[in-house]
Amino acid sequence: MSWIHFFILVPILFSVFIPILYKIFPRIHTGWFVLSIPIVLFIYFLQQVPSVMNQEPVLHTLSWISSLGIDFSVYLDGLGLLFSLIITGIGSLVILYSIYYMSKEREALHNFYVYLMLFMSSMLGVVLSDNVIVLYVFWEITSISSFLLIAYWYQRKGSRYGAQKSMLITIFGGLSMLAGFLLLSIVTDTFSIQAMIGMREEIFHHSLFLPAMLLILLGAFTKSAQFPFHIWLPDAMEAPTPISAYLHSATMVKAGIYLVARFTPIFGGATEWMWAVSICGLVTLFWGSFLAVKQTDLKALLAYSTVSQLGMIMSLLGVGSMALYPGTEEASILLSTAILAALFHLINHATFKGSLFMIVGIIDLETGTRDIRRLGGLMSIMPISFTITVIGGLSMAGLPPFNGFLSKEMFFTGMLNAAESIGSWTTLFPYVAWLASVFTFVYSLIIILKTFAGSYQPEKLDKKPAEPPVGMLIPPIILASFVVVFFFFPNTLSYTVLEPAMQSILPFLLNTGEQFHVHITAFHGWNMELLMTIGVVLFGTILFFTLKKWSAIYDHLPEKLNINDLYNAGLSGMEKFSSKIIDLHMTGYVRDYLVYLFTFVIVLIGSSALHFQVFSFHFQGNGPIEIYEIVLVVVMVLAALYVILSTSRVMAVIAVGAVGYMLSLFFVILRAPDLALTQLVVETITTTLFALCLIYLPKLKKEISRVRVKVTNLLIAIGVGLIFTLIGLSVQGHRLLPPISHYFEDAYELAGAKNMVNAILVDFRGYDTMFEVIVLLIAGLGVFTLIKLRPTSREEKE
Amino acid sequence: MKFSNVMLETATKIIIFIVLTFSTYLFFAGHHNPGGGFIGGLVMTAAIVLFYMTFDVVTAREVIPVNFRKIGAFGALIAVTTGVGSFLFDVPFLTQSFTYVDLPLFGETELATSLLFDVGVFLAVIGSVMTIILSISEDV
Amino acid sequence: MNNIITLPILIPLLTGIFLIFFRSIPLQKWISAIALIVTTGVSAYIIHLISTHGILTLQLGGWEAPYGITLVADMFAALLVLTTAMVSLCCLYYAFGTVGKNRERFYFFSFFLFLVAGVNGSFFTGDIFNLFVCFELMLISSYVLLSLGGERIQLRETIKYLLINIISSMIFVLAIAYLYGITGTLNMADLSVKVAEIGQDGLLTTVSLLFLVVFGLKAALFLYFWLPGSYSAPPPAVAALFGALLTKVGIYAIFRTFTLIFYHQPEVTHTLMMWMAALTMILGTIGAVAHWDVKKIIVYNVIVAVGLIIFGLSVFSSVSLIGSLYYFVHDMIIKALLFLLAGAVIIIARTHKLHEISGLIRHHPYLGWLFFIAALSLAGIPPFGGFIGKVFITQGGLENGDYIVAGIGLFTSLLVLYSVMKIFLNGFWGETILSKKEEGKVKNVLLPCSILAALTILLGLGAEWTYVYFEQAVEGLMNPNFYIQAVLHD
Amino acid sequence: METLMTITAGILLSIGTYLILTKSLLRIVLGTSIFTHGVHIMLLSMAGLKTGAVPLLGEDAAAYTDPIPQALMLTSIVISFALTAFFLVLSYRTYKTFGTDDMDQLRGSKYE
Repeated sequence: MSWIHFFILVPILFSVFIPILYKIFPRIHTGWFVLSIPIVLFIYFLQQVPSVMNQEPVLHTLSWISSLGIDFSVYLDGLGLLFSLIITGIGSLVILYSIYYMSKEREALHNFYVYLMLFMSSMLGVVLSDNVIVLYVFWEITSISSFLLIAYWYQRKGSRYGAQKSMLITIFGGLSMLAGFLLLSIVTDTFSIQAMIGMREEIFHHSLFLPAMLLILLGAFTKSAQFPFHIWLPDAMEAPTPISAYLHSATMVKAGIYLVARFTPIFGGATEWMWAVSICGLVTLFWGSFLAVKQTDLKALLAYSTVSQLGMIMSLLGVGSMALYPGTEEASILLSTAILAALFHLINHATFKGSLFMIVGIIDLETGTRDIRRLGGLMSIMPISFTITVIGGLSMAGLPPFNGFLSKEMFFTGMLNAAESIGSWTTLFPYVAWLASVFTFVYSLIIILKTFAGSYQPEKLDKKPAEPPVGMLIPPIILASFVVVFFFFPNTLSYTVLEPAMQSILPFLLNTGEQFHVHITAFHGWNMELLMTIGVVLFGTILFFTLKKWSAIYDHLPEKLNINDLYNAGLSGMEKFSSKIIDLHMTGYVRDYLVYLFTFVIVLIGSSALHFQVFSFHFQGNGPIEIYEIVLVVVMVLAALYVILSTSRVMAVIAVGAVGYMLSLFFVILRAPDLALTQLVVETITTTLFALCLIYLPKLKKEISRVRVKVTNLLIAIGVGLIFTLIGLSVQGHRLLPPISHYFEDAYELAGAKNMVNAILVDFRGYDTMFEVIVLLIAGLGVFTLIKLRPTSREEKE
Repeated sequence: MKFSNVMLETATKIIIFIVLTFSTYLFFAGHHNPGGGFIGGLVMTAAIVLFYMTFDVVTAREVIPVNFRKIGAFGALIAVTTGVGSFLFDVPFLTQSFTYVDLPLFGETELATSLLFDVGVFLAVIGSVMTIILSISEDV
Repeated sequence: MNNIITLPILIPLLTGIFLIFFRSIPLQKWISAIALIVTTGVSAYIIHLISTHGILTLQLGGWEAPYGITLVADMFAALLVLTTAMVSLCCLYYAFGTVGKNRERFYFFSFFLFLVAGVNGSFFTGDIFNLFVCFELMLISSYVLLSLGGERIQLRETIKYLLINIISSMIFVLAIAYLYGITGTLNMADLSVKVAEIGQDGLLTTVSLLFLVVFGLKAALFLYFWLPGSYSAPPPAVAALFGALLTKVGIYAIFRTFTLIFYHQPEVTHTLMMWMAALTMILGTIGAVAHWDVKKIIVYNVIVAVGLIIFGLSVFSSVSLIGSLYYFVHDMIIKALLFLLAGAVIIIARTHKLHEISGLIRHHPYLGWLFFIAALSLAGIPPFGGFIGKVFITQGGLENGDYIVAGIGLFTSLLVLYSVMKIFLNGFWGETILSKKEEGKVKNVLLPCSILAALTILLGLGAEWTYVYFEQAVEGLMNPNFYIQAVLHD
Repeated sequence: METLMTITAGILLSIGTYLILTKSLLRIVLGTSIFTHGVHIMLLSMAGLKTGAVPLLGEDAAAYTDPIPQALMLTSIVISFALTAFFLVLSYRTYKTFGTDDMDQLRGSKYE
């Protein structure tokens, strides 16, 4: 166990103490204790930066289920480190923010922070695990903790709905990802990602390549809320705002991004991968930004915006993966900028979206609403919040002097490069990118202007708003200042985390020993990208001011394309359909069940017998048949048949008794005196029992059922008899080995008994007899309880 | 169920006696001839049932003041413990042994532990079947 | 000479008989609990012995196989026996508080212990006819337990359950008769040798399918229609015992016969099993999804698991078998746990209709979280017990090229999660509608449930510690010769 | 003879099955009895019939009938007897509780 294992598990270990701290120190907000954890972790991961920058990444292994190849092995490289820093960094700020956001008087803080710590550990686990199964383990725990956090206010129906939806979709993705991992492990015979990367060639040429790739992508897309799985993210906004800021914008939803980045060395360079990732990303980018514009709830707007931004990063990873396409060197360098853009935007998005979420939370707390139709004119009341929103919003819109501008420019570069060097349909990519950016610009303006500009409508608000406590503003201020700092000093990032992360995503691009050299500048001259940005601003401004005129198109979207409705209909449809199937065959009629059973026997055994042609009869060696035997059989069969027709219960019972007595006569003929005796006595006692119960059993009615039922019964009855008779006859002609019974001819010497059957019963197979006696005893006691133990009237009612 | 007929009563007394003897015979015969604990037990049950039918249940209860459930359990206990006895002799569970002893009057007689096992079966059968029959007849 | 392997059968059996003589209920409780604790200890010791000495056999009465009856304790059976002992101990403790004075006075504990004896007997027997007898011991105990109490629903469902089981038992006897007719022997090791010697021809395969029908019916493999009704009738402690043990004996029998005796025609038998397993998973899931009834949801989940375990067997590779065995043991634990928890929910809420239950977590947080863990574990969410089984069954299936069935296995586990989470989301979460006074009272719930939950966590997180034993069990299943040699050349 | 036995067994199985599929509880119980008889005859016919003497040593026969199926049957008869007794009483109780012996009316509802 290395330090890094320890630090991954620290939050989970600490969570044990949270309820205790909550109990012991009710006056201190539990968040203050929890805050120390991500800060310590953040410092730890910062300390790792120099070593990751300069050295080969290291693999630390902690054995778990080694025998099955599942070890908790941790691989700390640039990519993992980048994510770890985001997780712990944003985590610290979010927890600080939550201390003010979550009231210590009203909220069950211990639950909240336990879930949060569970999430933090598992998220770190996801980005640092090298073993795919362990990765899957952590992956599912992030889904579960997200489920718990979304439903944190579990009394609300919406919370439960959102939680269930996110769980179903992300766990579905998790399972398909697992299947993909298992396919990969079948190809490579290892669970280690690094080992798999080493076997890139084998994977590439294996028939399971495509299924494995698609399954893993399904996992990534569901987690990162890519179209059409994005529907869970807006509903996840039911969670407390710190959670939305943390899980559903900065970290968990980026697990899918991480997965795609992590597996780019394996799948990158395949055109299928590029198309799948980039097209899915672009569709999500466009659709998310388009839908964001129509939202009236600030959090929902931010949710769609997150969907859209995740799509953007995804599409960049898709395009950039072609850098690994074997062949052209120059194109590779060009395309690798897309990867850089993705990584850079990942960080930028975390900063500006985090600050925006926090401000929305503040507005929500201060005004009691998040509805932009009720908000407006808060600029003068909440100037600090306004400033932060302007910074975050404009960064999101892609304007200077904010970091969003840089990554937006790089995004355009990436798409233009793709159109140039890949060709084919990718030439359309820059257009989509530009169009989506226009909408992004529009909704960014909506956030800023509709809440803070315009007229102040105090009558529509539940509370009188004011600037929140300073502590609550600190985290968004920090994030906003990063937004500015990264614009002016982007290269503090590029040397420290971006280059090593690129190294992890595109390991084959460089010769060993080489490193990426990234230098980000704000101004590249009057190139295409800048012109596109100017176009976005112009066109976006026009759209914003004409919003009322064109927003009607949202009403004309086809109803059937509403994926949310599809999900709901699917779920209730599934229940209805299942109910129908169950009602159809689980009728509660025991006859139906017996019909299933007998039919199954007849069909299965019959078809097997026919398939193998087992029916072969040999009648040699059969004993001779005497007349009295035939008489016996005829009487027996007649007596049995009589039972079917009889309407007198006494006669029916007597007839069954007759069958039993005939049987014991049969046993005499067949040299089985013990059996004959036993059958005789048993039949007598059984008939007595029948006689005793009979007095109360009702008169036998003639069977009144439909002809169809009767015919079915008859056919089944004949089928059962036929099948067992035919198999029995075949077996008799098919005695392949002599029975073991000659041994018992020494019964006298062995067991001191001359009656072999008795010797077998009490000695050779005495164990059977012992159980048989117990069975009889249980039946006796059972009958006793049936008769004597009656439910009390209270129980009966229930 | 009461047959108030002196003739019948006397007759059944005799029949019961005969059946009891037959049952005992069957029980002991089992080792070498058809019979054994199970059949013996069932026949014995028949005798007891006959007894109950002759005298009413209350009287019969007074004459045979036993709890048949416990008899059944006792029989099962004997059957199982004869097997457990083999633990003491360090032989496999349910190992039976037999020997021949010269008894006065009977001459050379075989003594087998399997007989004890059969006694257990015998009692268990009587206890269980009687429980069944009595439970029903008391309810009816 | 290993008389010790009779103990997991004899201790419950003898105790059960003993209890008939005691009137005092507290005494009965103590004795039965001690009996099961001792059984647990002995079973653990047997596992230890097997891991050091290999398969243990006992020729009962000293009669050499194949003439007498042989008890065989291999690792596979011993693991199941140990799990049975632990699970039934938990169910027993739960029964102390929930089953009611009436049932206790009417030999409840004896029947309970007889059932355990029958189950353990089935696991350890090496004789096909004795398997039938053990089945009967287990079944008749289950009939009595099912009907014990005499409530209307109990009587009605017992009749159906009894009728269907009588038929299947008789088919079992027929199948044994045929098998004896062809091979002339009953000892399973001897059967294995003889079937290998004469070759598993069409007739033997047909007979083996008859066994598959019989065991499949007991295991609820495709032939599950009898299960939902009967398992929702008895009190929770009994339902838990049924859900955890009864179907598992059927599954065990399928494992035993199709790995030891009829393994020569896998393209027929195992393929058939695989599709039966697939249908079982699908139909079981449909049932679980369809209902808004706490009992029924859990009951249908019993069926789903059967499919997954048998799928692992039908793939028949060491990877899939490892998964299957982990899932097997896990499922015994988790089904008991779920039934017990669902029982507690029903007692507290006084209804089993999910629409009428809400917000229980407010007064019962610990119960709620236990249920949450159980639900996750059931669906195979890591790091709980089910996940190792699920991962390796799936991997085995994928390796074998059975992509569709493996996919069904994974997908149904999502719906399984959906179905049980429904109980958590609606029953435990939501507005609390009952005040403390209005709730039904439960006793003795948290301790047994906590133990079972701890076991399922341990099975997942501590899989490495148990791996040796599971590996040995799988080796035994893959190499029938180990078993044969232990029995026939002792 | 074996053939005759087997066919008899088959006929009894058929009749038993038919009875089990009817509605009346009493017919069903009787049906299981007949079904069981059929199974027992089948089991016995699996032993080589009539080829040997009664399996009592001392009969001084060269060959004996196979005693194993007989022993198995004895066990099976006893178990069937126990089951029949229980089944019968269960039916009796059910009839007294529900007032009907028609299985169609013992269906139960989905919502119990």
